[in-house]
Amino acid sequence: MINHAMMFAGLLFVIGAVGIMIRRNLLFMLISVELMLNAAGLAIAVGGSKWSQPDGQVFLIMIFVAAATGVAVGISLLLANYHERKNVDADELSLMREREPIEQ
Amino acid sequence: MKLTWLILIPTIGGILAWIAGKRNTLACRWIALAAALADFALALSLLAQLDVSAISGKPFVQHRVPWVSALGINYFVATDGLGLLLILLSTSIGIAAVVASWREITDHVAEFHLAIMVLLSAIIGTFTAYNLVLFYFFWELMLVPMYFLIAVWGHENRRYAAIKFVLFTFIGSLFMLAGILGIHFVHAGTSGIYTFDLPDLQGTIMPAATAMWLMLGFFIGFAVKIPAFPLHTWLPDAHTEAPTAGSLHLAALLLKTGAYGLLRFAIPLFPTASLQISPLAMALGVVGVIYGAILSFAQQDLKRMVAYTSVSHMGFVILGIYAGTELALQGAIIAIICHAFATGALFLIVGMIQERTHTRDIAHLGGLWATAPKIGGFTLFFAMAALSLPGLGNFIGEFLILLGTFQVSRTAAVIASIGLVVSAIYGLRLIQASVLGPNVKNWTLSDLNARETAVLGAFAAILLWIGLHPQPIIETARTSLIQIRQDFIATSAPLNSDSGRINSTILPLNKFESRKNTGRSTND
Amino acid sequence: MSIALWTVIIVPFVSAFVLLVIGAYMPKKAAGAIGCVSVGISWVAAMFVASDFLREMPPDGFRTTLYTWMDVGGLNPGIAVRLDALSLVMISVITFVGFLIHIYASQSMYDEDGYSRFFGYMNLFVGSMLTLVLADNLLLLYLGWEGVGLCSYLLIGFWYKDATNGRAAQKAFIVTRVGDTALAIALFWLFVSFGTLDIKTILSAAPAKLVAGSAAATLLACLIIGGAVGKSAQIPLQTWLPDAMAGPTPVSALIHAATMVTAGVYLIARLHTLFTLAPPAMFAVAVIGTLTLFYSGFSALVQRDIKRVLAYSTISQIGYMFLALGVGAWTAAIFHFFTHAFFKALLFLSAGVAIDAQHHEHDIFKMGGLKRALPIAYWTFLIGAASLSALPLVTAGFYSKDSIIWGAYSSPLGAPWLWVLALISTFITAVYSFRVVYLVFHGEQKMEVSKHPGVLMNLVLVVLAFFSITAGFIGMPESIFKFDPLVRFLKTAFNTIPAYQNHANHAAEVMLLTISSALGLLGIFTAFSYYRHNRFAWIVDRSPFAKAIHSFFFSGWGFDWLYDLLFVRPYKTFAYWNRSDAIDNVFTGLASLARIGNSIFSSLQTGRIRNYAASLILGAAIFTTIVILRTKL
Amino acid sequence: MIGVFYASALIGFIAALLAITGTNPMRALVNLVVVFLAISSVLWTVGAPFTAALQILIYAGAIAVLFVFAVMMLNLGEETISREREWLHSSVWILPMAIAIVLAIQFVTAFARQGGNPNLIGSKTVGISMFSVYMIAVELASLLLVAGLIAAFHFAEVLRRKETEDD
Repeated sequence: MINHAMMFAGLLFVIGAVGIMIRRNLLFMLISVELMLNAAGLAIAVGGSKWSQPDGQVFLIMIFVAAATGVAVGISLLLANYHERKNVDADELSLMREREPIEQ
Repeated sequence: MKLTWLILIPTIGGILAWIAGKRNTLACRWIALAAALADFALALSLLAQLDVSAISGKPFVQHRVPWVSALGINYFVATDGLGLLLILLSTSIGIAAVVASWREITDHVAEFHLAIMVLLSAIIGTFTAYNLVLFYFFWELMLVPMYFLIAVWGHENRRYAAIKFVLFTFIGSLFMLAGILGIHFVHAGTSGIYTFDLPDLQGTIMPAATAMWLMLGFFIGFAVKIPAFPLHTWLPDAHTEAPTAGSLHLAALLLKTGAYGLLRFAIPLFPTASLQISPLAMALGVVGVIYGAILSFAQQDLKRMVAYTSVSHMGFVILGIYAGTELALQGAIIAIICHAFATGALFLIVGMIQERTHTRDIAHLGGLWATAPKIGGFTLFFAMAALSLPGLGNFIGEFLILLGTFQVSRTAAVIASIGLVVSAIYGLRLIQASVLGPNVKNWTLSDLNARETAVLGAFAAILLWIGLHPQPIIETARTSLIQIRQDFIATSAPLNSDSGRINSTILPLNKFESRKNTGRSTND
Repeated sequence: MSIALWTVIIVPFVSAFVLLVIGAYMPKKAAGAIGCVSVGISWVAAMFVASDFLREMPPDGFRTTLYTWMDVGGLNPGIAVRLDALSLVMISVITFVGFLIHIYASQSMYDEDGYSRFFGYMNLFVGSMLTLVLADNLLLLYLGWEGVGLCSYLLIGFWYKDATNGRAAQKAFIVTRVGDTALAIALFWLFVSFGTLDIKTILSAAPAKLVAGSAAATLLACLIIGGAVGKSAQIPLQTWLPDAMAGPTPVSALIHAATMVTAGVYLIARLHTLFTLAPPAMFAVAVIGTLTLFYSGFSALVQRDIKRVLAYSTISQIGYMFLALGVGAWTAAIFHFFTHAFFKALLFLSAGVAIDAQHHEHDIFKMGGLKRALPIAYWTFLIGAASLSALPLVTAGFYSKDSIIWGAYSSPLGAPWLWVLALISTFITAVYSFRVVYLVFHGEQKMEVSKHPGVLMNLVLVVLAFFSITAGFIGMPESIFKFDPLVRFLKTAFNTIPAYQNHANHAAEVMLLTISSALGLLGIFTAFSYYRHNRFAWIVDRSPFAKAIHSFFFSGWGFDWLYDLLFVRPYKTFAYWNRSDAIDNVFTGLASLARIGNSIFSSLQTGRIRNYAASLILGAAIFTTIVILRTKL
Repeated sequence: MIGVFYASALIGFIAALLAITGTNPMRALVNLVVVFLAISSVLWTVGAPFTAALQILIYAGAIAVLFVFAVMMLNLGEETISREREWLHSSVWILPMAIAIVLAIQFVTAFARQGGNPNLIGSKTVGISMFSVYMIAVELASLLLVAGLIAAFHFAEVLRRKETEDD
């Protein structure tokens, strides 16, 4: 049963990763991130359960905290960006692109 | 201590000139000139200490202060006859560099003088360092001011040239650094003593393959700087784009540090490996002689033309160093010194022409003799020196190199002799293209002023003096070169004769000559 | 004597230095005076030296050292001179003819720009030439050797504003440099073999160290020949001399006729012991000489430029000297040098007068009828031409040339075809020299005379004409009148002379003399009959074959074309093709490789967070794959 | 128990797929909440009732509500749905899917060997662990939350100021 729980966590993680890779909408990306975080937390908690240690759950709680913070900041950034650009397209945010070849 | 002052004076002078130059450029120039002159005087005073009759080529003056003792890194400067000659050369070129840029450099004058004086310090440091780490420090220190000289005060394509110069020499010296560390650890492994001091490292016992790899590290580092044939391509760009004083320093001094490094480090530290590589090195030298000359002939840019002659001349130097006979080594030293003055002077002249005409393209030049006979005369003189006309110093150098090479390898000497013909071809084209021929653009130039005439006249006098009486130089360098030669041959097969064959087995002679070798007398 | 000898050499050098450095600030008269007087002093000193030498007659010559040039690794040449019969004759001719030509030039060049520069170069030349012939070691000889080459270059290109002159000068320098390089290699070889470059030591040690006839000896001698043919404009390095006529006429007279071009002859004579050890090389010298005199005789026949005719005739006459050297007739070669110096200088100088008089026209077909306007030039040119054509008994050329032909005939090293060709060339020589006489001085006057020679110039012509006649009288053949002090004196300088048969057969000698005289006279007659009405041109115009031959000879037998094709063009093509240095492509290739890498990897930097996430996850996938595979294995 | 586990895992898996492929943000959010609930259920079945409860409280409660507010404020309408469909072009997801399948296979095969049985760990044990061993971590987590709060306030403040400037 532990192995199947771990598989479930792994599959959820992969689905979240796919979500990040395929979506352009910042909201969906944020959803995917949450999914991945949660999947990772689940895996940790399952591990704790197997070894009958409380640490797994402690860290799941830590991940909750991190996820909550992430969502709070992420959504406020999302809104700020929406306010600025009137869209939620992640591809628009490409300032990190290499613009032209380096000077000779 | 004198040596330390010798290294410090240009830097101190440079800093003073820099401070003064913020307010008054003329004061800046005079301070720099005074520092250069003082340094030259100090070097001359060292000359008095040299004992030319000494048997050993050990340093006659040295100064050693522990620095990082645990690793064997010491501040260890010393010099012998060979080093002293190059110090004298450096300081005199230092004077000429300040004088040559008197009118050419008009912006950032203070920084310019700081750069050339620091460069001079670094070069003198390179010529005196007896600790490998110290040597490496000075060696790399040369790059910094030179980079700025090219990149800031250079001509049209200066940034490209500066980066190319730094990349080439820096990558080359990384190989050398690997060699330095290698011999340090090999020596530590065999003797348990961690040292970078040259005298201690000499005679380190190591497997032949290790010695070969380490020697190649040094060889590549120096070959880039000299530059040897396939690694020469940074030189035309750097020379062409550098300001006149930069070209002068490059041609007259920086290239010489490579040759000096071979003589001071590569050969004494790894005599056997050097001997093994000598046929290849001589071949590179010979190819460089001819290749540089052919390229020089085809150039359209006067300065580039002169730059390629350096490749040709330094090919002779490599040939002489690796031929390893006393004649060839002496020839290499004289060639080094005379190349500095002859090619240096040609760079000065090109600079003067460019200053007056604002072009270096030979299609636009020609016929300058009509209005500027002094430029014409000096161009003629130094071009003749460059094509090694007897009576001028370069001839002595190249003749001795070829003669010494002939004792070792006839083929190499004969092929290198073709260099005499091709050098005539580029030399005459240089003269014809610049000062002779029809005056197509109707140039009316102001002829050389007293300052320029003095510098070029001094250079000409030195070349004439060396050409007619090279003995003082030969004697100054003699003991050091004998030492190097002993290192070179100590590990190899017995000597055939006193006149100095290294090893006849690795460099076969022409067959029909073998009879005469047995009956050869050494000296009458 | 030592001081006088050093005076001979050093005065021209000092004067050259003074003229080149501060000559531009001097009045013209002073510059000219310094130039002439210095060579005059040199000549006077040479005469003192000669009288001393003749009085003492030191058996080994007279040697004096100024200082040791260098002393390194067994090489210790001195700045030292050695005087013997050979060098004494050479310096006498050089200083005397040099002095006369300087005087001539001081007047003829007076209107030119760069007057002091001219005399500076000329004095430098005289000094270098004297160094060459007096040097006691080969390195100093090489210094003089290259020094005269330099002066030749400078003086051919004296009128530097014309690019053609520059080209001719460069050609002269480079072609001779090829020969010089061969000589330099010979020097290396000699040093390695003998451990010294001292000429005397080498010559005395040579028989012991070199096996006679061995490949080494032959190759060594051939390298020396390489140097000699370069300087003396013999086949195959003769092409520079006709072009060298671009220089001022006194230069052509002094350097490219009387002195410098005979340096090769001097060199072979000086090192004759090495040549006697290498019979194939000796024979090669004779063959080169014969071919060259034949070749250049035909080329001279068809030239239009008066100076080119004389240039080819110089090549031809040096060919005679080479022939003499090749058959071991050392003294005959030097004797011919001696007489040739006078009559060839005379021919050039009087031709110079004619050229000046005709608005610097060089084409002999555009000149004509100058006999009346320039009587002195005419008569002196006639004497020179007669001497060149070896007019029997009354000219110097007759005696020297016949001693060569007699040498070729009687020497054990000679061959019949050598002296037969030499005899035929006598005929050709007479034809081309009198062709010039008729075309330039006879016939009708085509241009008015623009300039008459000065008094000094005429004086020089007369003096040279006098010597062109009388110089031969001190080398009379035995069969006519036994008076040959010069030849006997010269013999003291040569330690190996092949066994001649010339004491044996007076009848044969007389016969040869007669044949050559007859051929010479026939040649003069031929020239007279053809060129009086220019029948030759008439033939050439009508026969395509004759026209082809004519242009073939005119171009110097196509040597220039051949060398251009074989050497110049490939060299230039390669050099220009490789102008930007193919090697650099390797390094710029490395640089552009880095640049391509940059563009590849920077294109990955899209700025899209999806792509970054994808690459992150891809990396994770790869990493986990590796981990899984490793744990399974 | 096992039945509950597998049922909730299946539901969570399907809901997660729907959540990331959906085009309507609101529906996706609902699916996300379903996933959270499923995870909570799984947590409960593997013996972590305390965190299961927290999962529902924090995720399904607080975070989902945050998302809902965000969607409301973004004011996404029908055109968003069509645009989302457009963005989900096959060229976009082929490579990610390939990577994902590789990862998924790896996870499945890797975890297949991890046998073992779940053990119940009550809230007491977790609480003791949290406030003894992980005391500092908890404090840091709280600091993180404060930081997140401040950041969110900051952005909101920026937005507010901008709005007033725009007015």
